[in-house]
Amino acid sequence: MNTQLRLTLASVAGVALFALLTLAIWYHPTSTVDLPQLVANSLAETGTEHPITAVLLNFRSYDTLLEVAVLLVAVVITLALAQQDSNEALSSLEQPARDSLVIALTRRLVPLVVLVGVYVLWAGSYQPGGAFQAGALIAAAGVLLRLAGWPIHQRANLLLRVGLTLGLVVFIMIASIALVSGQPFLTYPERWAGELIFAIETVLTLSIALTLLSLFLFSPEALSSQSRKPSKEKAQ
Amino acid sequence: MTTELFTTELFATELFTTELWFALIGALIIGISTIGFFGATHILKRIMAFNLMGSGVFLIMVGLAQHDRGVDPVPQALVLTGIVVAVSATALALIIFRRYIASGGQSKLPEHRS
Amino acid sequence: MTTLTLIPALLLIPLVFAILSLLVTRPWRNAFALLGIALQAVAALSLSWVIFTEGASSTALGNWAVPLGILLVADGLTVTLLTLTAFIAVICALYAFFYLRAYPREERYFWPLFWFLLAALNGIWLADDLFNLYVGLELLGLAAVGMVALQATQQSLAAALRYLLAALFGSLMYLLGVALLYGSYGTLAMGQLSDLMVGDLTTQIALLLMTLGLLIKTACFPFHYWLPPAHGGALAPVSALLSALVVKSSFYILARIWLDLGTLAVPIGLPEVLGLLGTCAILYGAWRAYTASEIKMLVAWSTVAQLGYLLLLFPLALNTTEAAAHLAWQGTLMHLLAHGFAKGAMFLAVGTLVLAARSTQLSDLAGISRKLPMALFAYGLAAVSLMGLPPSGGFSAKWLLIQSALHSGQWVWIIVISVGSLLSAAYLFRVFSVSFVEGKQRELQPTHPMLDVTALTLALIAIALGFFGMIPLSLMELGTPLPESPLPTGGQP
Amino acid sequence: MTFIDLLIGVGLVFIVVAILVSQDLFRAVVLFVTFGVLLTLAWVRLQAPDLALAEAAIGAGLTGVLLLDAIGFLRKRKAARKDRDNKAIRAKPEQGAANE
Repeated sequence: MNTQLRLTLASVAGVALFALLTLAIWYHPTSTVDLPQLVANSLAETGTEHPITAVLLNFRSYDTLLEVAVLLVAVVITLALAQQDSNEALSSLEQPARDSLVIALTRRLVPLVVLVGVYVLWAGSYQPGGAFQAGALIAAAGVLLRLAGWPIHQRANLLLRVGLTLGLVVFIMIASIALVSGQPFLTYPERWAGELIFAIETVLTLSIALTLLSLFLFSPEALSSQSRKPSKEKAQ
Repeated sequence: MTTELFTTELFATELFTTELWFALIGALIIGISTIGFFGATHILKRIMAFNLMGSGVFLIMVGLAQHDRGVDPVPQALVLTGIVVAVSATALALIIFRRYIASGGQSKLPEHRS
Repeated sequence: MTTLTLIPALLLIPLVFAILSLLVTRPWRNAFALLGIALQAVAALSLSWVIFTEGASSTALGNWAVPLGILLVADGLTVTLLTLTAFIAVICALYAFFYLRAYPREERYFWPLFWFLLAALNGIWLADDLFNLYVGLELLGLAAVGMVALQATQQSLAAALRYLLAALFGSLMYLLGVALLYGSYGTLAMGQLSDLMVGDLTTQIALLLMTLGLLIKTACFPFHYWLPPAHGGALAPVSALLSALVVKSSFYILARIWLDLGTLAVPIGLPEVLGLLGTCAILYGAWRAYTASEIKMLVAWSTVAQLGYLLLLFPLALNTTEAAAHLAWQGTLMHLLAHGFAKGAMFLAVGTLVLAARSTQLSDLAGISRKLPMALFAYGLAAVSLMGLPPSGGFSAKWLLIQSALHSGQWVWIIVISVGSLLSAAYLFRVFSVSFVEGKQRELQPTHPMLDVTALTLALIAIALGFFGMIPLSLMELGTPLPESPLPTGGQP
Repeated sequence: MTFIDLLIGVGLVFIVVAILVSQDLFRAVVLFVTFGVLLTLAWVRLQAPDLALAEAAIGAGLTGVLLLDAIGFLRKRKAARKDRDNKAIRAKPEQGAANE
């Protein structure tokens, strides 16, 4: 397909999509089901005061379970594609020179970011925040360390794998408690809902942070012998 | 005075809400990034276009639902899931892309090389 | 065991074994895989039996009623597809045990992805919630892309990237439709939506966008471009899983969207357009299969052609008589099953041939019939079903579709189906015409006999469907063909 | 709808266009991160603080870092290739031709 034709088709598709969407949004009917009201009515039984956490980890926890699996699939493929020449990759990971300013900066910044992450996790049970945001923040701390040249790259050893899967493992175990007592899958035992949700969120935070960090750390490196300039443009 | 300029409603009618406005912006973002997704050939560009398109979808999801019913935690939770899924997909695409380059491929797919 | 545990078990088993296969070392990995597929097959068969004897069932996850929580529904159709998945998964896993010995590097990460793929498939068959289907589709898509990329050759990585970009765009279009529907109806539960849905503009646009996305994911003409390199370039068990199951799952959602939810919102001409796309797929796919020079590409293009038959469901079942719609639905399900088994068998058999000949070129298979008669026999049986020769599942499927076309007086689809069968015979026979030629013989690598046994088993099932096809068809009738009541029901339908 | 919504909305669309027409990848990624920051504001205006937090941390932050890293990878790769070509001037141009 030549460039001209492709651009024309792409433009037609884009304009048509915009027109259709505008029509659909403008003329959309008003719904009869009031889901926000239903959420508010049942919020007291969920074990959490924050409605979004209630939706993510109680009403629609099955979606979240599959979402954690999606993250794990991404990291499995990353390991599969990174590991195949891990020796080369590791040998090419010569550390860029670290200057004292960067060291000092990351020493102060990273614990702060991690602390904020832990706060965001804890806050998630009654105000905005939760496992995914907290995990991302802690992963960001790891990314900062790596960009500053700290040698935190490692092999995909068993400990890392345990960490990556721990979130899903604990989630599945807690979700299956109900099956033993004849309740539907993913039902939390009464009175313990809040504690169990918090437990799930805590391990999820750890696993998500490790997962997101792994997606960054195990990206295939620019291999072969080459001039390795310290990647300063990346640090901004 | 300046704050008033920012916070006063632009339209007298209550039909044109912030929510509806952002849903329409979402539609426009989707349209433009579709052109980018199919028009561009560089894989990184296409990955970015996918992410922008995703943001447009999320704006419609929250905007349209909250237009009638006020703050709705359900679409917000769905979008949160969507953001995490999108970042997984983006990371995966980038990793396959990098490995493809490392194996001797170029930054465009073979059919887009002229 | 009740459905309360059996339904989640079908999700839990693949997920648990995915984690186990990531954590354990090599000798254990195979043992666990064997245990896992056995458990998974037992669970699928038990659930089928329970549904068969007690009727459709469902479980409200987290014990939350429908618009708030997520419902999993197991009716006749669902368990038929779950059983299909379990059968093909067992055979592909057994094949993979021996096949992957030649690929020790890929073997390690094949198993976790295999299990995630299975979890996603089971999740999609059981789902009754539009957003849940989106997450399931993404899980399925990413796992499938990973399996395509496993070999990490330049070609397979390009195929994986192309597949990933197409799949991601498809999911976004689907999600866009979901966003519009949620904005209009305020619920995501399909059971509830099928009661509420009307035929207004927004609903039609939403359903059209979802259709576009799902057509891309099903690789329907003209969005098939990503499929042949992905399916034709992957490892044999991966190709079999992708062609037999993965593309069917997005079609299943497409069928449910129109036949279950959007019956009132069908735009004028849409069924005919979909039928036309199916026809183009049948003709173009057959042509490309006929001109392919690599044997795996031949089989992959044949998948493009065979997927075209599925789209004939829409002109045959929408806006026609009830009897015609019923026959069309039966024929489509039969085609889905028969093609799943036959194409799985064909990819496995061809994988054995390629493994033995160390070449994917069709011309390099000259005289291979003497050395590998069993693999070629499996290919032949699968071909019988794909061509639609009696007795086979493929024949029953086409017979039902033709009956349906007769009922609604749509002669043109009868011609399409018949021409499609002739064309598939033309390209499938190319393998025989090469393999029986006594030419210069290539050095063949020895292959494990289990590779032939597994391929042959799947091919025999495809043929046997011609005799026992009434079992899945009657099972499908249980409950309603598609769930209507949004409330959890336990007893007789 | 208020004036600030107007500004955010127009800004979002403007950045999307700028990203897609930009010839320089690095510039496009910087704009992409800017888009994420502006989208964070949009989520605040839509009364979705959770999404604002997630967008800032994941959408703009993490995706931006991953994209930047990928560009760094491409640059290194290009430099290495040029290096190799210079070393072997008379060797045939090795481009890793993709056959499809």
